[in-house]
Amino acid sequence: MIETVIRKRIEILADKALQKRVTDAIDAAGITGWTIVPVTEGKGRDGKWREERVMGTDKVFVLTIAAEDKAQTLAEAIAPMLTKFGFILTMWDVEVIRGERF
Amino acid sequence: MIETVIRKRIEILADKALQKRVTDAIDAAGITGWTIVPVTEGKGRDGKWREERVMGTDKVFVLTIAAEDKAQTLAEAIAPMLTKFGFILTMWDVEVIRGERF
Amino acid sequence: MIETVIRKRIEILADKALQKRVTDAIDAAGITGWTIVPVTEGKGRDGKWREERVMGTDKVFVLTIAAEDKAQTLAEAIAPMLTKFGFILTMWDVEVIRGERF
Amino acid sequence: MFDTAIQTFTSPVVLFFVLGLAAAFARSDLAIPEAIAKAMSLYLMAAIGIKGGVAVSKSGIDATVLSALGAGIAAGFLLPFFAYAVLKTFGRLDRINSGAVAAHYGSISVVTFVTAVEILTGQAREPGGYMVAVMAAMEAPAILSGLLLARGLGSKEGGAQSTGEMFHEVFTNSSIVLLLGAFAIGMVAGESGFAEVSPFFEVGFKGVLCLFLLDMGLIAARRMMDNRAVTWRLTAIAIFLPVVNGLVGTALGVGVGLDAGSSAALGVLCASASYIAVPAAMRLALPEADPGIYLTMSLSITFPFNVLVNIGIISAFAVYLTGGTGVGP
Amino acid sequence: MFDTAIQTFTSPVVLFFVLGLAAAFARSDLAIPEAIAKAMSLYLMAAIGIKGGVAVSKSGIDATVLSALGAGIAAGFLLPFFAYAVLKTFGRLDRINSGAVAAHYGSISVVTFVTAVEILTGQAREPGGYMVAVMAAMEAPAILSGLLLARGLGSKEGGAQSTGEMFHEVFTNSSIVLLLGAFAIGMVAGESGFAEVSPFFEVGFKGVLCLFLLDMGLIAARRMMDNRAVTWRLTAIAIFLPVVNGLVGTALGVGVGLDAGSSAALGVLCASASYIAVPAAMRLALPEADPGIYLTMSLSITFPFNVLVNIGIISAFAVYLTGGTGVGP
Amino acid sequence: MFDTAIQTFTSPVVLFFVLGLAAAFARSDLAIPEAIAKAMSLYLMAAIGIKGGVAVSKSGIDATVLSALGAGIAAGFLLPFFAYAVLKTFGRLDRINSGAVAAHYGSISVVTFVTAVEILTGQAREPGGYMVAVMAAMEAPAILSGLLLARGLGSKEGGAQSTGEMFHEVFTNSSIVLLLGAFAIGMVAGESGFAEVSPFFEVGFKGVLCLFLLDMGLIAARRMMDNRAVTWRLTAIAIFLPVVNGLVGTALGVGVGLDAGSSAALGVLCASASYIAVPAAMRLALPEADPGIYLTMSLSITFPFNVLVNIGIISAFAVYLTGGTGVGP
Ligand SMILES: Nc1ncnc2c1ncn2[C@@H]1O[C@H](COP(=O)(O)O)[C@@H](O)[C@H]1O
Ligand SMILES: Nc1ncnc2c1ncn2[C@@H]1O[C@H](COP(=O)(O)O)[C@@H](O)[C@H]1O
Ligand SMILES: Nc1ncnc2c1ncn2[C@@H]1O[C@H](COP(=O)(O)O)[C@@H](O)[C@H]1O
Ligand code: NA
Ligand code: NA
Ligand code: NA
Repeated sequence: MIETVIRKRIEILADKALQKRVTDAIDAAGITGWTIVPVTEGKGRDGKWREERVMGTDKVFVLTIAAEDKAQTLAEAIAPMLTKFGFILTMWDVEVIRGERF
Repeated sequence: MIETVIRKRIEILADKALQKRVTDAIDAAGITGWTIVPVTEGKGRDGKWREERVMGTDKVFVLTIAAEDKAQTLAEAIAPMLTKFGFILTMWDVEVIRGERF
Repeated sequence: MIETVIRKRIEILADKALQKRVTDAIDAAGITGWTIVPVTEGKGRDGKWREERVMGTDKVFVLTIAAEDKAQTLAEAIAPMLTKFGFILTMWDVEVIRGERF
Repeated sequence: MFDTAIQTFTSPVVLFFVLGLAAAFARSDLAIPEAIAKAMSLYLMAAIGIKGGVAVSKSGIDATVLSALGAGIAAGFLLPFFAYAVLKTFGRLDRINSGAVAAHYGSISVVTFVTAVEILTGQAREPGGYMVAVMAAMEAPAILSGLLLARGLGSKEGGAQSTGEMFHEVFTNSSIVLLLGAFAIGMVAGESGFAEVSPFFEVGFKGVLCLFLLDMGLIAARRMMDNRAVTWRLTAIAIFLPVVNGLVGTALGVGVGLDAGSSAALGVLCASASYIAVPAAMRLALPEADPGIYLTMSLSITFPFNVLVNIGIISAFAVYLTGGTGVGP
Repeated sequence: MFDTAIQTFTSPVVLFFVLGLAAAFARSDLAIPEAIAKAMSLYLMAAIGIKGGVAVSKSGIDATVLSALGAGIAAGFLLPFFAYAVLKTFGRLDRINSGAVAAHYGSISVVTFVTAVEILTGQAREPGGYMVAVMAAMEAPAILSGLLLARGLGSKEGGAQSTGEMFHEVFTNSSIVLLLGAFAIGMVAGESGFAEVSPFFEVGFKGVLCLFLLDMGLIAARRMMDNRAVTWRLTAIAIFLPVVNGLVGTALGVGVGLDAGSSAALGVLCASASYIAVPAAMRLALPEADPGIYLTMSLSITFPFNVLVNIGIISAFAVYLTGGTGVGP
Repeated sequence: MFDTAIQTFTSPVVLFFVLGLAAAFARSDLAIPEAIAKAMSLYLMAAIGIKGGVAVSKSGIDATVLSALGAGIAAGFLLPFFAYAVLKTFGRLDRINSGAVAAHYGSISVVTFVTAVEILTGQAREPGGYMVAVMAAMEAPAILSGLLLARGLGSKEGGAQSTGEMFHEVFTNSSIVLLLGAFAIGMVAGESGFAEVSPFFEVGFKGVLCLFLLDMGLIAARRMMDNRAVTWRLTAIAIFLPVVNGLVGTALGVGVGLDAGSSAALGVLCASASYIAVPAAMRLALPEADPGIYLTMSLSITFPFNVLVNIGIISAFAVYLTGGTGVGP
């Protein structure tokens, strides 16, 4: 049977314009990488948004996989942005193959 | 250390044409928001589909984060659609920061 | 209350050009289906990539939901590709409604 | 009739469609990005709408226009009943799927119509500009008939959409809105207003149509290869119905006094099967019907058959009925 | 003035905008794919930049050009102060939101400008090519004034972006880069170099503008329907400011010696409110300000008002001031 | 030669490429949406294919055409052997990477070719339409040679694709299919059939090429900034190879009797390095090779060098060899 290890998977929903701040924080936390998934529409307490492309209201999901401790570092680094810019952060445990990479 | 709370993350794979029914059900369940992630291709028991854009066979992922009880309400509201339209619903526990929002 | 069962949710980040190998492996493992989610950008040990559309560096997420045993079969089938092509595989437990499908 | 067929097959528009079919059958990865395909269809709708509107702003709305509209709407309502009978008996489909498929064959395909207009214009038999309005008017009636046949109007089942909701969906459908909106703009702006924007809507038209048909060829062939739901009986019907409906429609056009080009255009509208508006409506109104059946029939069999063969037949028949002289000057 | 209004409403460009508004209000699902909208805006920027550059390469940079530039930059800096005062007192907004909204009204909207150029050209009052450079120069100054008003320059708060970072953002913003880059290309390539590519940039221009305004109409109306943050007071301001700024800008243009068309163009630049560059800058520099307010005001109220009504007013006023004769030949 | 260089740098096509490079180096967020870039490349392929086909339908297939094809295919097979030697010794790459890079330099870049055709046409030295067929024929042979060099044909390793699978991939690659398909359509439709769609494929061509090169400039510069894998030795090779291959190819063209323009075009094909078809094939066939090396060399060094400098050199050399008189009328 293939060996797996447990890592944290973190997903941050952020404004496209501010994506770089999130990925900079990931780099700063010493995590090996990240991946961007597009999102097209959403609704929250501030009402609906849609990819409106002309006005900087677009959002993206930033995904990253990291060991528990680095995930914590990242979460703390990002917490102020969550409140300030209305980002959303969720994380959970996942099994990964080739865990030594993360 | 940053405080996190446990919430349910629910993902529903639905026809684009029926997205509004799913988001209406989310609103009706009293959940604060949702986010749409595009998908481009898939295969199931009905065979393959591809974003064919001209014929209403496109699908989307509707994501929502909610407290356990509201997640249950939503799951029950949506169950009939799952069978009728062939939607897929998965959910799991995630840690969120700023959990009071959800 | 609605009945749910536990299944594995597997996500594989693969090169778009090699997507068919992954989905063939999923079919071979006897899993009922899969869904493709686009990704647009990322960073790993090999540096950054961006959807560059002209040069075959694009990637996709292949998602599939399967019972534990089939998930293991798939993970073992895919492990060599992970190393060879630099794919990433994560998996975790999810609750699904209409679990008899998977 | 033979000349017409040759002409069809040297038209770049048709050749690009054939290229699309061939590329997909050779399992090439050629694909038009979704956003581009959508944009091309919006462009085609806007162009055809505005040109139709400008044409009607010149000709005015007269008895010919009104009888063409009447004939089109009537055909839209009635053709599904015949289709339903054939599908239920010879096709061996159940009630629901027969109704759903019948709705597709009563409604129209914009791209088939546009291709036919190009081919007819190439034969110096350009249909009247008002045929665009006829086309728009024929989009919806068949949906009504199809639903009536499939489930009886009003008997809303749990989860299915209310009829009102569905009609809102059909009438605010992006193609209808853009087609009719651009038609209205063409009527308001008239020839002088149109002059400003005509380079854009005229220069690109045929070329965009080429690339759009390339994409349709790819999609039609891929769906054909993926599909397993369509029997030989349904395949036969998907060729039989457009032939019969095309002849009926053409005769109807000549009967109400249209010229050869416009009669052929009405024939093509009757012969064509919807693969945009109606599938979307059926997904909402009859979710139990199988898209594998109605999409494959309309898109992968009838659409290619119409573009490659049937437009030629219909055009020749229209010439025959109006006592014309074969291919025009 | 009345003739001008009529002309405005039979222009296909404006009619497509109205169609977009109508379709969204009717809750149609009509939508232009994001990539296409982006491409159309890149195309419009490139076309307008290159045409402006070619025009300046012919006319050269003279005193008129320099005074137009000076007037535009000065207006960009100063108009936000007036807007801020109105927003704070009559509009009852707080300091931060007042500053953010003021920045929008001091800056410019490229699409409003382009639409105005089309309409003015239709009246035989084409603005000078150098007005494109004036437009580019007016994009940024108001952002500075708005920030000064909102938080005092330099007082960087945690999480907000440094002023340097923000200016890099503004000046490397894709529209500015493309506009100025294409302007430079137009100046280098000159008329002969431009001849090669002019079919592409001229044939499509008005048609693309039509479809782009269709999309803007859809977005403006949808945002209007979703919105709840904008009070009647803010709605009034979103109409009052473009009128006042438009008249001030036109007078300024006439004052520094521009012809009627260019003065009107300067008026339109002053009247228009940014909804691309400034919102993006504010999201970074003043994240506490509410996009629901500034986007809805600039995009859903001021933009339609300018396109449908105010360009006509400004054009008539420019004619009046320069002693012109109403609608040109 | 100097005049040619000046002409190159006032061509809007090249200026837009420079703008792309500059914008990316200034870290602007300017970007062409992916779907649009893809659509532009499909459009360029279709246009170039159809125009080539129409040209050959006029000229017919004669000895010149056949010797040009033969020369091109031979060059495609043989050039990688020279490149491999240089990469392995001077470049210090291992066997696998040397083979992979060599395949790129033996194959061709469509966009470089199209840019060269534009520049040559501007010098009144339009290459023959059949050069499009030569280009298509040169896409694949180098892949074979490169693989032979890298791993010996047939020795399929676990996980790597079988050679058969890989050739299916290469020949059904979307650019090849569209190029050859449109070429065939052009031959079938001929000049009269092409007339219908020529507005679309001709009016837009240069303008689309401008925007496409803008995008290529952005991508090339961004990749250059991200990259660390390419040493100064490889950088030197990425400039040395196109110069040598370009001169060899031009001489070969003159040798088999082509005119100056067509010889220069053959030179450009030899000089150009693939960054679409071959990288895709290598990802499948030689996954151990490093894309950071072959993409950066071909796309970020050789491509700009060819567009900005080498096309001029090759054109001047072709003129010199054929005893021409510098820049044409
Ligand atoms: N820790 C990570 N979290 C999420 N995605 C990652 C991570 N590491 C790598 N990736 C993704 O996997 C791709 C290939 O990674 P690599 O092989 O390390 O270059 C990257 O470009 C990212 O898109
Ligand atoms: N409960 C939720 N589940 C999923 N996404 C959410 C949820 N709440 C908010 N969002 C997303 O986060 C964005 C901003 O939320 P808000 O700041 O509440 O307006 C929304 O537009 C949604 O895309
Ligand atoms: N096991 C699975 N894992 C992930 N996605 C699936 C799975 N089965 C089905 N799907 C998705 O759900 C869609 C509809 O499935 P079906 O109703 O089985 O045809 C498919 O086209 C896939 O996109
Ligand atoms: Na029909
Ligand atoms: Na302004
Ligand atoms: Na080469």
